[in-house]
Amino acid sequence: MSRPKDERNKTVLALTSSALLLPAYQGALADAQPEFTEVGMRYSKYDEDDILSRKAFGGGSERYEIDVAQFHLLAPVADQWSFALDVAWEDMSGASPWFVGESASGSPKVIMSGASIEDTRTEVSGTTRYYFDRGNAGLNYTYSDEDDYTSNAVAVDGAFNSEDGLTTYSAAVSTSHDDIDPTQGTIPTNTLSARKDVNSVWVGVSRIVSKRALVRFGLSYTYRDGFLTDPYKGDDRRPDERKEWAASAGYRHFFDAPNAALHVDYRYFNDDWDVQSHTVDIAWEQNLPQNFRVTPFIRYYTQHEAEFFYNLEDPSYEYFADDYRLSAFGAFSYGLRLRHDFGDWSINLDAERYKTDESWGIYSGEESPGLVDFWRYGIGLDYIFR
Amino acid sequence: MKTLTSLLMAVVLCGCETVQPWERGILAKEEMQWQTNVSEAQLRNQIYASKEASSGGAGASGGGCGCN
Amino acid sequence: MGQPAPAVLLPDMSAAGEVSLESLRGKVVYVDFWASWCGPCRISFPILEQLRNELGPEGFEVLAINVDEVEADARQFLADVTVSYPVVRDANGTTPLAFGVMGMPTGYLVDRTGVVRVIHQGFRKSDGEPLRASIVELLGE
Amino acid sequence: MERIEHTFKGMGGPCRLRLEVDTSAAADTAIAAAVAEVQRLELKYSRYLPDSLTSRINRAAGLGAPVPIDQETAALLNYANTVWRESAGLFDLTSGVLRRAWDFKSGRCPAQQELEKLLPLVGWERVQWDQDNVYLPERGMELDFGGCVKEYAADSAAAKLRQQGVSAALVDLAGDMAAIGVPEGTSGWPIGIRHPVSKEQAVARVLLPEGGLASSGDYERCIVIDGERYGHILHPRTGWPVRGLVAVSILAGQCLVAGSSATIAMLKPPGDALDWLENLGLPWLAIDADLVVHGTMA
Repeated sequence: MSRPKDERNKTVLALTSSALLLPAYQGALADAQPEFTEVGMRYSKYDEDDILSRKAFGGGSERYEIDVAQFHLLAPVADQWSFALDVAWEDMSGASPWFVGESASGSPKVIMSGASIEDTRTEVSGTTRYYFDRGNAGLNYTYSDEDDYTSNAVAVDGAFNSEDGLTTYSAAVSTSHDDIDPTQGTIPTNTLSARKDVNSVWVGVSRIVSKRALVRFGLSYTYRDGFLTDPYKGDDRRPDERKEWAASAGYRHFFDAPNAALHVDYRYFNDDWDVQSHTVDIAWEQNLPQNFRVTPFIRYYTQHEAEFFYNLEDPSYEYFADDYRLSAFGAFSYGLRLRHDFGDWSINLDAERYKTDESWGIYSGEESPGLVDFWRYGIGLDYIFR
Repeated sequence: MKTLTSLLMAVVLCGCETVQPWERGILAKEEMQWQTNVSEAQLRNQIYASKEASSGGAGASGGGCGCN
Repeated sequence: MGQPAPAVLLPDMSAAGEVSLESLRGKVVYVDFWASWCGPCRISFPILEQLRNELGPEGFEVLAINVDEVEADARQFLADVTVSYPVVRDANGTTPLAFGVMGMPTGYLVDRTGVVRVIHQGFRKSDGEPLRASIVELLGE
Repeated sequence: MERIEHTFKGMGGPCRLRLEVDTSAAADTAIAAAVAEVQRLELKYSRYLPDSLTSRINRAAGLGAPVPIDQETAALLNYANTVWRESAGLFDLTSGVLRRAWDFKSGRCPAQQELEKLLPLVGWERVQWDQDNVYLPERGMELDFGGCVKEYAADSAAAKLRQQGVSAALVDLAGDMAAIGVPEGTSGWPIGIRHPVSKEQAVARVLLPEGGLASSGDYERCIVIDGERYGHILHPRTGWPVRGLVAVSILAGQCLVAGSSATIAMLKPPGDALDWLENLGLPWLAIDADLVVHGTMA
């Protein structure tokens, strides 16, 4: 209909170029989609310490071992979209605490399930993300499948930057529907088939504090509804509802002289089972010559026991669990990450030691004999298609 | 809750210095991100959540697992 | 916007000496503020290079102003993404402040008389075509 | 793809948004943003609202203190200056004062001396403005953004829809239209240009691709005295209605550019106007006083 632009009359040119100075015709600053496609593979090993013979009937016992393979892909799509695919395969084997009994000396001892658990889990998670002016929004679907457990989850999240770009507001909601069908193993189970729903909302705000520091705060609420009892524990009767609150804070600070970044994260957690916990995570990301980076990290965790946690069963209790996860304890973990970038590749090595003890916690309670210590090792390789 | 709300307000209203758009190079560094290795962080969080009574806090929780 | 572009006189990153915006008067100039850490900047470079190759003979030029804090980062970027247009360096942020840069990257399309006519914030692959149209319009004046 | 239509009142007339979206949920916030943008511009620039920037500028006329303005207003003044220059002074933001003499409902012409009292208040060249301030040097002078704000609002509302992720939409502010994208499977938004007399009848049907369409018409608001038709478009130097074309519609990259081009054409004598439109290089349609239709869209 119209002639090519460059042949247009000079009045139209004058009007157009003058009009283009008005704000309506100026593109706003857009949140940027990733520039390149990235792929990554990781292998990790999770290995629980043997349970000490003084804490278990039938002597020391092997516990859980998991091999995990992870695949990650993140790719820009069209002009304002990205797509991420995460797949994880887990191969689990070993024994899990079955129930706690009383030894002749009167101290509680754990009875293990025997090397009866053998399971594999596959998780596939896809996220599409749209980058609009001043923010982005993502939609995630995650499917997880094990012999005895299936989970379908959908999550939506969004981030919105203030006009000056100094503050970012974020929010997310997720819902998950899980089916539990305990099938395997020789031990009797608490249910044959059950369901559980988990709904969660989260809001957060992050803020640039200075050229070298960022801070963020977040608040989340999670509602669990359905079969929350552990199907494999000897006697386990938990409420069919759980309401959880978590408040978190994070801080990042860059130090020029050592060429390093300090990460500090804290979380306070509280629920209506009377569990409260504090978590502190500190990491030091130290850059080294030749594109190496070493990151030592420590984590401290302490929790208050659930109101229905007891080592020894009494049938008169309405709710009962001897699961060590619901006992009062403290946990220290420390580890090291090593990263090396070479060309478009990067390799990551990491190791973590996790140790628990009832006496390390700030809350007192009955000590569970089933407390877990573990090692975790990982190796990952990432590639960027530039 | 009150404490938290006031903390949140403090961040939004804080007398943080204005960092010009061209001065955000350090903040854009990979080591300054909230998570520096997403796959590892996912795995860590999953393990902690399956061995402790707490989970979540850093975003909406995703799918579940029957992790023992 | 609609005002004469602030003066630019900065050291050339690829050759000895300095480049000024004044010396490009008479051309349509895209003054591009960029940094090595800015993702969309990486997308913009090849597109700007192509526009410059195509429309350079008609009087279009790009003047890229680097605002990295660490010069080595910028040099590393330029080693990966080479361009034929002049790249200068502003280590202390005076020019982006004078232009009122609101985000990275920001480009200012300056007409032949030195007046800022279009401000372009951010950069997506699809921004090349509308930018080309604006340049052609200004070249035709 | 879902088609959503939203009507509202704004800029003194019926307004309509047409959107093509994947889900209607996403459309609500986009529509809200676009409607808010139209209202924002109306509140800011309407000369009828006492708190508007326009009213504040007009009240400060001749009092000695320039009124501070923002970047958007500065850009709008800069644009008006370009149109004034390109129209050789026919398009003048200060000519609104002439309407004080013309009461189109009364059916009578003003006395020449009434107009002569007002004419000294017209003159864009006397307005003192820069990027930060504007000042009308004489008491009684007025700025009237009415000649361009509605068109600008259409473009700006369309830009808001785009920012909200809408890929195809048509903004119609009482006949001034701005489009982003095109309806799926078509090459443009189907628009009928109304006949100035028999209003139900379309003079032309066009497909509006991404861009703007604006119309300027002089048939409805006019008085006929002794068989002579006086339109409401007033010549800034004589104070009398121009005896020009009856209606002009133009399609351009921006509704704003289309609108001011149409206004310039209306202000020119009919012969000159047709030549000028011919040379403009934009799709156009014009109807003269004998209701003859001209133009590339005819």
